[in-house]
Amino acid sequence: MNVLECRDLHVWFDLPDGGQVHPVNGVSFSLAPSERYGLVGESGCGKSTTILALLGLLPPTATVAGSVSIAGTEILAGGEETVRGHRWRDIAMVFQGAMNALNPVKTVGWQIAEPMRAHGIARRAKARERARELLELVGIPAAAADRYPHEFSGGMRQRLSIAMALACEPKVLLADEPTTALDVMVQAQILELLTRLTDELGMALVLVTHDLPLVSQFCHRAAVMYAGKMVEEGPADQLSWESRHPYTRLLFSATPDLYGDEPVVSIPGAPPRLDTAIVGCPFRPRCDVPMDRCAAELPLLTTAGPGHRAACFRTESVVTA
Amino acid sequence: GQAESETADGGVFRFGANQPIDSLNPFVSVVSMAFSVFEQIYPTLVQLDPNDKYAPEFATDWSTSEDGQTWTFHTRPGAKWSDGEPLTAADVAWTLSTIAKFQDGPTAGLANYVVNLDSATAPDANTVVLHYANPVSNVLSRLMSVPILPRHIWQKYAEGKGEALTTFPNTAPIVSGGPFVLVKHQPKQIALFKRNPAYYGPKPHLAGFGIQFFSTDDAMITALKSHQLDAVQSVPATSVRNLESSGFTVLSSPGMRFDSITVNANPKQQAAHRELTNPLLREALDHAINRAEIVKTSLLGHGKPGGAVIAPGTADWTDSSIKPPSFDLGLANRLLDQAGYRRGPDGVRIAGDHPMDYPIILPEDTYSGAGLRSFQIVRGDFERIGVRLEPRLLDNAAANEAAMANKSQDFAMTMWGWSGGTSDPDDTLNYLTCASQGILNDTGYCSKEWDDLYGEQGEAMNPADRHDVVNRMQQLAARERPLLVLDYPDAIEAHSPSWTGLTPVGGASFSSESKLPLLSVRKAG
Amino acid sequence: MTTVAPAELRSTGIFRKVLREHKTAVAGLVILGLFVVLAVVSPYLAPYSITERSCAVFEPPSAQHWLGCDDGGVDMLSLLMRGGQTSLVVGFAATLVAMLLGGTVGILSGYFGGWVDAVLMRITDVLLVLPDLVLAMVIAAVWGPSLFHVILVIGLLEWTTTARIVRAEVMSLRERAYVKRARGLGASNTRVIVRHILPQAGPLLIANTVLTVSVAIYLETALAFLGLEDPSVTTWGTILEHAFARTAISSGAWWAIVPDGFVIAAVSIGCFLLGRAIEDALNPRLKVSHLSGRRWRVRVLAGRGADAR
Amino acid sequence: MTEALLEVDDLSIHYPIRRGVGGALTRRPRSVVHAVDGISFRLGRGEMVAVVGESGCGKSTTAAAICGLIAPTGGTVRLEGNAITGLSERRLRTVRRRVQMIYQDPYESLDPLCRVRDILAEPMLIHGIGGSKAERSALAAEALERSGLSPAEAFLDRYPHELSGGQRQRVAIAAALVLDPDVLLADEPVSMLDVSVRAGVLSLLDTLRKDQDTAILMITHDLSTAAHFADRIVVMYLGRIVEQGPAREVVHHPRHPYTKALLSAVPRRDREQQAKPQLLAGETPNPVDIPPGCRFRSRCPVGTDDCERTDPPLVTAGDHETACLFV
Amino acid sequence: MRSLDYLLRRGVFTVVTIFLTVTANFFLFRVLPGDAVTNLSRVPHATPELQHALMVRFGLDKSKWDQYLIYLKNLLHGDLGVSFTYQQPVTHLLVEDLKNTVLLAGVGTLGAIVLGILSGVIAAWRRNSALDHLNTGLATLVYSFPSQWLGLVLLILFAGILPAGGMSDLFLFDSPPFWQNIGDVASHMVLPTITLILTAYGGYTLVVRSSMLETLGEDYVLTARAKGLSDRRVVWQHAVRNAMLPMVTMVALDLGYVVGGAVLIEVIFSWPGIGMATYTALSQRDYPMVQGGFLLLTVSVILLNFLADLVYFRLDRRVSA
Ligand SMILES: Nc1ncnc2c1ncn2[C@@H]1O[C@H](COP(=O)(O)OP(=O)(O)OP(=O)(O)O)[C@@H](O)[C@H]1O
Ligand SMILES: Nc1ncnc2c1ncn2[C@@H]1O[C@H](COP(=O)(O)OP(=O)(O)OP(=O)(O)O)[C@@H](O)[C@H]1O
Ligand SMILES: [Mg+2]
Ligand SMILES: [Mg+2]
Repeated sequence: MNVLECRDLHVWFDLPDGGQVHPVNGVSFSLAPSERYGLVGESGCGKSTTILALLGLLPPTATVAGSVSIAGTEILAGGEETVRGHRWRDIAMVFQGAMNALNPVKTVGWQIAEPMRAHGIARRAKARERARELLELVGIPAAAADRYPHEFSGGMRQRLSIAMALACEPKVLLADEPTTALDVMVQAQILELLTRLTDELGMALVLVTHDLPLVSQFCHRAAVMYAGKMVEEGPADQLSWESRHPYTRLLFSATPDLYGDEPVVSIPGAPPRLDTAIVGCPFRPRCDVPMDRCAAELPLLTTAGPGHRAACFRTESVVTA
Repeated sequence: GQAESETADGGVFRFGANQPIDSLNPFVSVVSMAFSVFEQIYPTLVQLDPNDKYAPEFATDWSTSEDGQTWTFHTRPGAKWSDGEPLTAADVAWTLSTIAKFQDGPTAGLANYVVNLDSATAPDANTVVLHYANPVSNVLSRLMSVPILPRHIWQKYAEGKGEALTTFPNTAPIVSGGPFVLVKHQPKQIALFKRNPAYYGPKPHLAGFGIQFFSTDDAMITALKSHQLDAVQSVPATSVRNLESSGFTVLSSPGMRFDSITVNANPKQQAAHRELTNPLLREALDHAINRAEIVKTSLLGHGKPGGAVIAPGTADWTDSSIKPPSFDLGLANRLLDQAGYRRGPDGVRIAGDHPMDYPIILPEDTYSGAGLRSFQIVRGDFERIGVRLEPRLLDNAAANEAAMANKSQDFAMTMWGWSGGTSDPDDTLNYLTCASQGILNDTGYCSKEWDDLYGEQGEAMNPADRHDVVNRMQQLAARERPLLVLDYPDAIEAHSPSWTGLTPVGGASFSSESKLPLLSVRKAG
Repeated sequence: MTTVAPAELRSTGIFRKVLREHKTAVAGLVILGLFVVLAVVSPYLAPYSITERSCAVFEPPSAQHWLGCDDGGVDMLSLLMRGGQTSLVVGFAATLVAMLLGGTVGILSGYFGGWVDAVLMRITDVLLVLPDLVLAMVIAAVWGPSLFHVILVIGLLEWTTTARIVRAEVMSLRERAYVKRARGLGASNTRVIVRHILPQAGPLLIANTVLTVSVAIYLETALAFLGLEDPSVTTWGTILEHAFARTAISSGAWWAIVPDGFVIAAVSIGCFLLGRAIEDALNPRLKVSHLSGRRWRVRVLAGRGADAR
Repeated sequence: MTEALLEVDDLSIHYPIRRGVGGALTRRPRSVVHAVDGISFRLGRGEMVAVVGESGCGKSTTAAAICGLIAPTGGTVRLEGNAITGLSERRLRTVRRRVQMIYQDPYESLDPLCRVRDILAEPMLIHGIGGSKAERSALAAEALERSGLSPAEAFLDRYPHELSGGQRQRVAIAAALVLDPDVLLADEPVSMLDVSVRAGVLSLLDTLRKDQDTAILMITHDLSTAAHFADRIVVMYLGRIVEQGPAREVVHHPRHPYTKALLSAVPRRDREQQAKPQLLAGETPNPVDIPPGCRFRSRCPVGTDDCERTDPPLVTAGDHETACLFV
Repeated sequence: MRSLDYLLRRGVFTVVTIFLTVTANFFLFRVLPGDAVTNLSRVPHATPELQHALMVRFGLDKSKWDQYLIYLKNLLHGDLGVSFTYQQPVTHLLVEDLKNTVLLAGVGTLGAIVLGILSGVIAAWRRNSALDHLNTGLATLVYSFPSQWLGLVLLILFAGILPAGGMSDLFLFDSPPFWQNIGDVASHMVLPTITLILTAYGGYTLVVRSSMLETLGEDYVLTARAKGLSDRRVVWQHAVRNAMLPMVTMVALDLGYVVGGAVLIEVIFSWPGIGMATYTALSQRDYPMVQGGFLLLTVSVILLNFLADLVYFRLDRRVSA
């Protein structure tokens, strides 16, 4: 059974001038235990909003629609009140830029132990003990529990964040660009840690990133988002070598590979605005192989192979053909 | 327990005052509030009665020799200090001779009271004999102010050059010879007194009384109105109507103060305003002062327009023939035209080479109260006769210095007030002597005629003769106008109707000149 | 997290944006404008003279005298109007002094850093911890009561906050890449300051100026209340001082006191609303709040995949 | 190898750190951050050299020293053989014109209050190029076109916020180009840009060096980018160069254990090709007190006791230099 | 080591500032117009000899520099000179006053801080709600009235109901029982304290509100929410403590303002504190008293600032790093 089911998720934000943006537009996906799921796309395409919506961590200007269930239990429909009890116990998060995600005036041990106490999982001493175990688990000496976040380097802080996320043994871990600010080497260490944890603890992981090769390498499955929509979803290696959506393909060709000799080319144009309704395929203006129907008709996600879906009319022809 | 039972009998009378006590040492203190305290805790030979006549206090009677140089006082027999020590004529003699002995040093503050005193002796326990070098017309007035100190306490400080006399703090509880004992003194806050059972005179009705000090009038009056106080001395004129309508008893009496504009009369002053010595100019200015308006607006009617330099509150010494100068801008203008001061293009008259535009020193005492209103009135009217005034605001000490430094060579005018004695004109007259220049005389005025008359009145042992001389002096001042007297504010006191028998002396119940008011006050009904 | 669009950092842009998005700023501007206009026309508009009596002492408000009269029988409304004129002049003049000083110190200190910064900031720090009013009290007493002295004292004491704020801003501006780029190009310090630093720091300086005006007026009233202002000058401060000195409270003449506070507060609020609105607009950090009493809403979709719009 | 246009010779930059009151009282010795500690490399005309290394290893500091923003503690930088370090501000002006810097964050490197026109005019005004306004406009337009923003007229009167990230970075490049620089220092020119537009900016730089013989020193975190675009790669670690050589050489045949580890950690599009990342233990030493011997010793997978004693010099093998005892 | 350094730096700054104040205090007063001696010699028949004697007594005959050295030396012995007016040691006269001021300003500031924190936190928490608008509006309004005006208005409203002046019923022969005395002082304190609280609380509210708003925008608040903590817990455990940092700075910087307010309030309510003493002494040209009052007021503010530094240091661990 899937640990996480996200069905037709929508998020709208009210703008101060009365308008609305629609950064998450019908996103659906599901996660199996231990699965590492990548979410990629250009800046502003709604990745972070999707992640935050899963936890209900949205500002008051937000309106959410759709369903999110953890192990079969719907958590989002009741609003903030229902989702709160699930936060961290069932679904936890690792933020980007862990410096700011940690409270500067509390010891790291305290911060790791806090959710256990708040959710009544463990009492003081027990929680403290557990916090120290978690530190060891992520490769930080337990003695560091009494120190403050600023005393740690960037990579260490990201580990602290992870230890904190593990406190209540969640079923799903969300990681929003956990390594973007880090050096390659540190990034590799963190990814290694996450790999180990998902494998050993059976946690599912959603990884948000800009970095396509990273997804190819680290994730089992991945989705590409564009303008608030999922445009392609499938096994990670299929996405990189057998992409069905032109956007995915172009993204890869814009990314240099260490040993690759293919020319690197950028995608012309810019993503559409999300505060006005989009007619037709949102990617059409930048697409290198547009078709006439793209202008008026919105391509829906359709199966493009085993476990592989894409939202492009050309895919349909590939599959049907 | 004990305090309460005492309080039950007679009660505690609660005063509010706006001047603090500076020091409880009579050789140090300069403010009148402190001398009012000494009046309650120390004997004096004589005191004033509510009619401004000299009444017995520690002295039961007194006499003068023919030549007026020897005074003999008989004092109360069997009197005791509050610590049980005998209080005798010897204490009086010691006090007066000690003041005389150190008058150029530690006791200078009281020296004025023993001018010309040669010796003070106590031939027996109840007799004091004073010898003066010259006849002194106002011996009683002077002695009235001298607190008799307990010799057995103070003697040890009068050794050598007597410097210890000024360093002795004399803090509460003080050995008392008066009707009250000072039991508590918190500087700037309160002085609290209890009845002195050892007092030789009539028993006060009060179990005690206290004076609370305030830094602002409004707070003080508010405290009175909210019954945190029973009485307030020096009530501002603005509060009178309101207090009366709230049922308080308001006692108003002619004041001993006058407000004045001083015009620099020193011929050696700066060229920039030497014309100020011109009698015509000063006369013109005098006629340009709207005294009626000043009394009405600044004093709200609680005072009188000014004329003579001796205020109506000083017993009967004012020369009633001197009337306030008329307010007559036409006359003033004519006088100025006559003196040859033409108007300049902006309407300001020209004196020689400069416009008649004078800085006038306003000390804080003046500008922070009703004086500012008076100034506004005067300035407006002076403007109409082509004389412009430019205020120079200074604090009191700075104003003093600015006016008196260089013996009045710099300043042009000042506006402030003088306070004279309750029963005797000597102090006020002294202000205008040449000898006072640079010390008290802020007018730059110096005239042989005045100084001669001053000497004459000081030795005139016959009151009628002295009155005559004093009147001549007042007329001289009115002619030469070193001071333009604006008004005489009334002394106003208010108390709650639950007290009765209050008979202020010199406008004050908590007086430095008499013990009588606090001996007579009692709870009403 | 949304960031401010750089467009909004443009100085003209920021004011337009402030006025558009912060209604409070408009209110503040209107209040201030009203008072300035009133101050300018007050000599023509004031119903009575302020040097001559037009009614009885402490006369209560009436149809002729809307705000009653003071201890000298002078119409309170006229006094307030004329007093406002002087108070505003004091406020603005003192602020000008403070801004010139504070702005200069802040810019020099922030831009040049090093020992210039160290020296200037130590001076600032010292002045910053000293209690304003107490210091002003003593200096004003030393100098003697006069309007000019009060302006100068306030100006000389109130620049420190500005200097600090401007310095911090300039220090961060100095590290901006475009400033580094200009310096790397060999632009002179003057050029960098005038072309790149000042225009950016401008709105902040203006916000601060507006806020300082109210501080200056406030300090003036306090000094006047303590009798350290020329009492022959009518300002909102001296009006209060007179009232208290002449026993308005015990005389029950509340009208000599109460309206005065309201006009001072009005100006102060005007400054505050405007200044704070600019500051808030400049501070992107205030835009986000991760916690709020209100909540995000859940919308039920009619059918699967349907866009509710 | 092309003729060296820019030579960096034994460059060191140390930032003193404040020792504070306590330090002064206890006479603690003044300490310094060894941001850059004796590095040498050359940059030829039309050449692109990429400097890679982890955060804090001294890349930006090096660039700042080359364009005269920081005075080096030691060593020299030569432009066409003439030392440009230690020059007076006046003499530095000509150098400034020839060495231009491009910054990481295009949102930050353009003054938000200036129009593109003014941004491009400023360098000319400072250096007295272009007599009249019209002339300057023409030059500006030309630079924009060269940076791939055409028609230039459409951009001249815009404010930076009216441009996309890629366009902004192009404006920044154009602002450098108006001075016709010989050397461009690009400090992470694309790391703030979206993946989809990075390639465009990088290709622009590539074109510049090819068409105009501009030498480019590109600082980057991204080894793939370096491998793809640079002629040569300089790998820095803790203020030192540990390895430098032709890009292909360095990427395909890394010699230094640090370079090897770095390369192994780069994620690959192709999962099959990905080697097992060779994770380095521990943390980079503090640049304030650097241990003696090889700087990489504390994290080196192959080091021996020798490394603690000897600070390995850069050893040249052909065009490829490595600072390791085991090469 | 760095922490020690921070404390040392602040300590040295404090000492230097005190020294500068002391020096300024001396020289400022030597340029006052109106010689002390004129004041003193306003006794009838004062001779030049007497004037000279007084000069000698107050050390006014020596050179300015010698006077300064003597002044410093005396100061080190806690000797602030002898009051011209009261002819008693200033230290002795001011010690009581200082206690009274500390009582008033202490209770007032504490009250203002508590009130400011509560209302500021609530306003930020309920940002843009009616409660926020009411709260912030009130704080702004109160903040805008001059302290002296607030005091006067309270006097108008409550004189007669509550004691209007002084700090206790002074007309008692024996000091009353302890509790009665406390009650007496407390009732006298009500009006001045409320004035002081009103003077200061508005500013604190606004600072707390805006620093709370900044804090609520920080990532660690989002983290705290993500942990599933209740809002109350997020606010009090995570946001408030961090928002307190600006508050501490503000309180420290505001001390000068509070002390200024206290001077005004003491004058209005005849509170026998050091502010009133200074004010009275100022008009009496009692140099030593003014100097003493100014010095005590200023030095207390400086020392309290140092105290605030220490608190800041305790609160924010980053300062020490
Ligand atoms: N609180 C908000 N109010 C209004 N619009 C918002 C809000 N938060 C995000 N947005 C908008 O929603 C869109 C999606 O933002 P989101 O942060 O999810 O993108 P992202 O894919 O995570 O981008 P990035 O890669 O830059 O992190 C953007 O256009 C953004 O401007
Ligand atoms: N102004 C400065 N004062 C003191 N130390 C500094 C200063 N600037 C940089 N450093 C230090 O010098 C070292 C090198 O810094 P530099 O900015 O050159 O690194 P970098 O390689 O560019 O890092 P990044 O990849 O993060 O940009 C770092 O340890 C840094 O902390
Ligand atoms: Mg994001
Ligand atoms: Mg860098």
